[in-house]
Amino acid sequence: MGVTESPPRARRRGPDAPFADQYRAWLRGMILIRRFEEKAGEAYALGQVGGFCHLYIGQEAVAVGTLAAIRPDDYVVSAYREHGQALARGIASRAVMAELYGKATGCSHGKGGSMHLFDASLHFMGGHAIVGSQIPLGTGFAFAARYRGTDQVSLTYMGEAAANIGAFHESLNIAGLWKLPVVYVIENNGYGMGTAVKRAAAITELYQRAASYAMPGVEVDGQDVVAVKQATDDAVGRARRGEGPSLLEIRTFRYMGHSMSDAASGTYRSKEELESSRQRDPIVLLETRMRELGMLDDTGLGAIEADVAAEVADAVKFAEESPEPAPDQLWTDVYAPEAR
Amino acid sequence: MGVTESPPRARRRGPDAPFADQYRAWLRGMILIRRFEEKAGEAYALGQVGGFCHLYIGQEAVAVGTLAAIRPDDYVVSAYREHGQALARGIASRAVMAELYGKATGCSHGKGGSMHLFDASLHFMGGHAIVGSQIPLGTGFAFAARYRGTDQVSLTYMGEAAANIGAFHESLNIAGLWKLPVVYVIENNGYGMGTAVKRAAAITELYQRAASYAMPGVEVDGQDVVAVKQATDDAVGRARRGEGPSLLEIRTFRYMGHSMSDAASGTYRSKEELESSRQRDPIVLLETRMRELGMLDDTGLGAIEADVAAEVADAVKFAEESPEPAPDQLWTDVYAPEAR
Amino acid sequence: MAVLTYRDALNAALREEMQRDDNVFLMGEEVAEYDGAYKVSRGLLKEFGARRVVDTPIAELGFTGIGVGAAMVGLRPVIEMMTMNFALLAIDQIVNTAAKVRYMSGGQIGCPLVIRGPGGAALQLGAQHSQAFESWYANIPGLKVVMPATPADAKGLLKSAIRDDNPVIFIEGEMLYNQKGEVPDGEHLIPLGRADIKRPGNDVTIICHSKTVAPAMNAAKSLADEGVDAEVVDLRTIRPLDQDAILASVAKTHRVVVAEEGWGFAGVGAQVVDLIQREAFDDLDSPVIRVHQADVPMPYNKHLEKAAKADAAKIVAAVHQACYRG
Amino acid sequence: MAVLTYRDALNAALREEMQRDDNVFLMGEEVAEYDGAYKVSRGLLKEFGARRVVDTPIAELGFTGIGVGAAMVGLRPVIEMMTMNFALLAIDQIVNTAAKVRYMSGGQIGCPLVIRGPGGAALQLGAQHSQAFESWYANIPGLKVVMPATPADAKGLLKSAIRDDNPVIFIEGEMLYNQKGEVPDGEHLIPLGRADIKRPGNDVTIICHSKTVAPAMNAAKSLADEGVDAEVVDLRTIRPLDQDAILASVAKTHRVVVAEEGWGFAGVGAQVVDLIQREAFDDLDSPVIRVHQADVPMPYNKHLEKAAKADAAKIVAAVHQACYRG
Ligand SMILES: Cc1ncc(C[n+]2csc(CCOP(=O)(O)OP(=O)(O)O)c2C)c(N)n1
Ligand SMILES: Cc1ncc(C[n+]2csc(CCOP(=O)(O)OP(=O)(O)O)c2C)c(N)n1
Ligand SMILES: [Mg+2]
Ligand SMILES: [Mg+2]
Repeated sequence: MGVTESPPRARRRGPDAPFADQYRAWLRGMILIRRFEEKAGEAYALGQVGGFCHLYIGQEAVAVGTLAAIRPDDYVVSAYREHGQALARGIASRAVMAELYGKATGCSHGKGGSMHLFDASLHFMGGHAIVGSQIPLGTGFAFAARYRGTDQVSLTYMGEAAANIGAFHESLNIAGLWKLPVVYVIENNGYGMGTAVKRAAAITELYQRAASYAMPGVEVDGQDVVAVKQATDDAVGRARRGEGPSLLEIRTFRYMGHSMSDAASGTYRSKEELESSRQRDPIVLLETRMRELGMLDDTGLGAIEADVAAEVADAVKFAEESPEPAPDQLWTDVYAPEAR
Repeated sequence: MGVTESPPRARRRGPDAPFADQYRAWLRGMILIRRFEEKAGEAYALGQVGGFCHLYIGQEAVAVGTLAAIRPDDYVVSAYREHGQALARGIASRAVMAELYGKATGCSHGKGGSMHLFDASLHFMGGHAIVGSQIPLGTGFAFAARYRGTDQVSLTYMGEAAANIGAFHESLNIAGLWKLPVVYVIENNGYGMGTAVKRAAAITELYQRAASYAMPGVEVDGQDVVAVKQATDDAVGRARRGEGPSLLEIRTFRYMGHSMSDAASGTYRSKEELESSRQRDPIVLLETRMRELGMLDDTGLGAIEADVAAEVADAVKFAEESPEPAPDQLWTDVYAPEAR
Repeated sequence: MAVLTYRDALNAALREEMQRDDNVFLMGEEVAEYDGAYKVSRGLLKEFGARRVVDTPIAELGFTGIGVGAAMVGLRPVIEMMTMNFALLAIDQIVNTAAKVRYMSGGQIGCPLVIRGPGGAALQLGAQHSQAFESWYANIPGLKVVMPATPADAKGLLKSAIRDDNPVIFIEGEMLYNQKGEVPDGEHLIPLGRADIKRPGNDVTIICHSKTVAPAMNAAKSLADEGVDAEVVDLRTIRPLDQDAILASVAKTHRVVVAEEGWGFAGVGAQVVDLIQREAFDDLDSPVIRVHQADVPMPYNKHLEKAAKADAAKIVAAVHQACYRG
Repeated sequence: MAVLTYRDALNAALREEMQRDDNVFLMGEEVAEYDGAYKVSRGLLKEFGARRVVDTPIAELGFTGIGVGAAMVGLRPVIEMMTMNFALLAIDQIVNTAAKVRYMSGGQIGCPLVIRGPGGAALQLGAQHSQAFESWYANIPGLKVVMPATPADAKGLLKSAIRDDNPVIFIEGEMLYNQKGEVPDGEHLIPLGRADIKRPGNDVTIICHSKTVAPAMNAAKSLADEGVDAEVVDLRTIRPLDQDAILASVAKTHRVVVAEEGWGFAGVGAQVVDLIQREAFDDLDSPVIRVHQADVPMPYNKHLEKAAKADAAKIVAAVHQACYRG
């Protein structure tokens, strides 16, 4: 792994209060995603959520660690498996759950759904459902930042299977050529639907592709939120200082099936493989580290779990009770309002 | 350069007859392209040839050297700057010139034109005018060869600017993954229209991109036909033995403008640059080598030039005198004939 | 006659054609080890092996172009698009090579290729996954466009499409895969380019295809209760369009509704209208009325989505309008 | 009024809008140092610098997506396609992001973008370089489609397109760039969505756009010699379509010909026919006749190419047919 698992700064300075706060926030963030997704899965099974629904369980450290490294005015864009990033970016769990329910109070007003979460105020520029389509978009946000002379950065997520599509190549070449402030994050969870990396990519060390685009490529342990945060810090720093883009390949695991209609194991991966992937659970890893550092005990964890449970229950209640979009909403938002 | 300029086998064995024949054939092949293209340019200026016309002058060693390395049953596909490959593959100069004239006797029966030369019998699978579009096609010919269990190879040409488009990435990744028998030839003539390589590609050593696709990447001196032949031999051998694809970056020069409507120098490259690029002319280089090896004298060269001049004059005459396609040809070849 | 699902009818067509001709192979994302995203290729990997049932990376432009290339040298690829929405990424290869290579080469090189997969909307898949592009493909000379509505048609048309020497865009429906219907036993081929009268009638013609056939049949049923005898014409093939069948029906009924799943502007229905008003101007007693998706991207919310879609009620209303009953 | 070429009118529009608004920038292949493949951007690099006139690699999907992204965060990109044929490679970004992001985001995020470049055929460029796709774009809710035929329209419409808050597909013509015409001095804006009567007349309406406007005018001239007074309606904007202007003309003339450059099947003309027969059924004295490209890929040979194209003679013949003179 390109980045060590231990948190060097924490070690150096000891388990002091600032880190405790940070770690606690990350722990809570990861637990929120986990519990939210479990509920989303239940709601889907009950028919409250429709369409395609891709859960983020197992990958929590990626969203939490990367998004901890950017500023509110930076841009974020992702694919269809974006509940985790939406929550970690700070979209209210109410608004995300309501969107899954298709309600007017959802973060896309019920028009987007699970695959199309947006929040312009948080610069959360969407979930996008055509594999790879968000890669040029994220590059475009970076282009706009540079055009305007701001030091904003664009954080652009993709699955590892998306790295085989043309949009990846075109975008990374242009970003490398123009030295755009974009951080490309490959969330390598080992599979694109039922296809293992090695059946889809001629080389499986995807971070090495960065060499074709004159940018650094870094392999990151995606189960270790601290490692993720550090690697992203480095890449964001480079981008912000005008030194150009980076490619992070963050290795993680998808505990669930590709979508709700896909079994977690069976056809294309064995129960054993799935079980072994759960051995390095991102939440357990951080929890253990915090306990070792004396930052967390059972009471503390219980409090977080209770707090999260309440938040998720509230989100579900909110989603259930929210109104459907008014029928005339079918016709709005196709074009900009006439007068401006 | 990845391959030396001197012909090791020739040096080793001395200037014996077999090499003399080969070299003479290559010299004639290059001179034929040069003189053919000069005439094509004249015919264009006279309005006999229409549309876009991209001349191959300066790059002759690439077509001749690469095509000398494959068998008649191998497949060849190129872009719109394909007169050179068409002639070197053995399409009659009459049929190529007649196609430029849009005549019924042209190799595409007047329906294709300069950018769309085809000869199915020679497995010359076309000039294609959407940048990069031939790259998946060439990969597909290799797929078909493997599917059928033959040892045919696909030679797939592209300009260096085409290496920045998505089709390049998708094709090379799949070819590397499946170990298809394809040789990708980047003809790096320094410019895509008015854009120098370094303004279009994040890394300018394009052969290095091969590393992303688990295939060898080789830089080749494209003005030295012997070097081109040798490098292609190696890559073709690999492909034929089932060892997978290769990427050759063959460095060459385009003496003329991008197309007939573009000046050879002025806007985006200086007269000096153009002049200096002409210093290592592929025809002169081989001619010199042959003279040094005692394979060629003024008489021999004169004979080749006269022979080529006669062939080109005949091709022009043939094109001029050939009939236009019958008006009903507008409607044929849209779909396959009904009965089969 | 066996009762099969539309999915299994397609599966049978693929299996039979692959058994018949070694040049036929299936390629696409998840078609092999996963048995297809929608299980249309179930069991084919097991029967035919990885040489003929080929999983690809996510690279629509690349693997479609590889299929086009393979077809240019004589193989007969069947390319599965996981959904036709993704074919937009490959559309350059479809339009610029597959559809044109025979013409550009002066007839030397053909492209016997089938590109198949579900088109149009399923349920709540949102704007990017709910699009019907048949009118685009039908705009392109060199392509054929086939859209079966029933299991029998699915099997008979897919077999014909695979045997056709031209590039065929074969659009299925995710919502149709589980539909059951009788499928003739033995070799069952339906020629491309022939519409099918799914219900004969005398008062009004409802022209439809693919997912609008079932709502058209339902509409016809409820119209029958009102005493309106509707003829339901299933186009089955969009290009070439069965002009004779359309005009024959119009000559009989004099009133027409055209229903389709996609958007209205320059949709398939517009072409049908153009044909009818031009060739049967004097036959028409009233304007041809069209039913199609609301002219908006597909919303996620289920009520809005329902309101956006063409359905039986909208077809009935259109018939009322065509019959001046509105 | 100054006399400008169509090219220079576009150039002036770009220059004025770039002067007016720093958010406007031009991006595409060869737009900067080369001054544009067709010199539409001549001098802009010199005036505005490389920040605002941006040369790209050959990567239509990539740079279009970058433009869409930039528009989503408030810039106003003008993306030049060297020709609209190449936009097929970018069509996923156009259809799936640019056209839908406002809807999918519930109105939060817009996409004020212009994609412009020459469409349709020039001379002997062959099948892959001679295609008119306006009907495809017009099929898509969320997009606007604009196609000026004259220098004045080119300038006034491009300025409006750049100021529009929606993604606008702005299709020019390589064969039009050298056409000269009077262009109003000063700020000249033409609203999108308004057709223009290029020639008033009483006997027949010829509906056309872009490259079919000039042949329609020529046809009208020769028809006048026969005593047929044709009204020439230039759509100028394909989407939104100016239905009122079309119907008003039909109400006057009762006979209609629709000419377009592209293929017929589900073309723009089909939609115009649909509108007219539906909304003006009783106004029509005869079927609407269409003129369009022969239903084949464009051949290279110049005689075949000429035979394939819509031209004045074909428009005259269509008018004869519409007037039952054939
Ligand atoms: C262009 C395109 N092709 C195919 C699909 C169908 N599809 C959706 S997700 C997916 C797998 C993507 O895998 P990966 O990029 O690794 O992301 P993950 O799902 O693992 O997060 C596929 C094939 C699509 N949405 N878009
Ligand atoms: C997809 C696409 N974009 C743009 C063009 C216009 N175009 C034709 S050739 C060319 C330059 C290609 O350069 P390169 O690949 O280096 O080949 P060369 O012309 O030097 O042989 C461009 C931009 C095109 N034909 N296709
Ligand atoms: Mg994955
Ligand atoms: Mg070049």
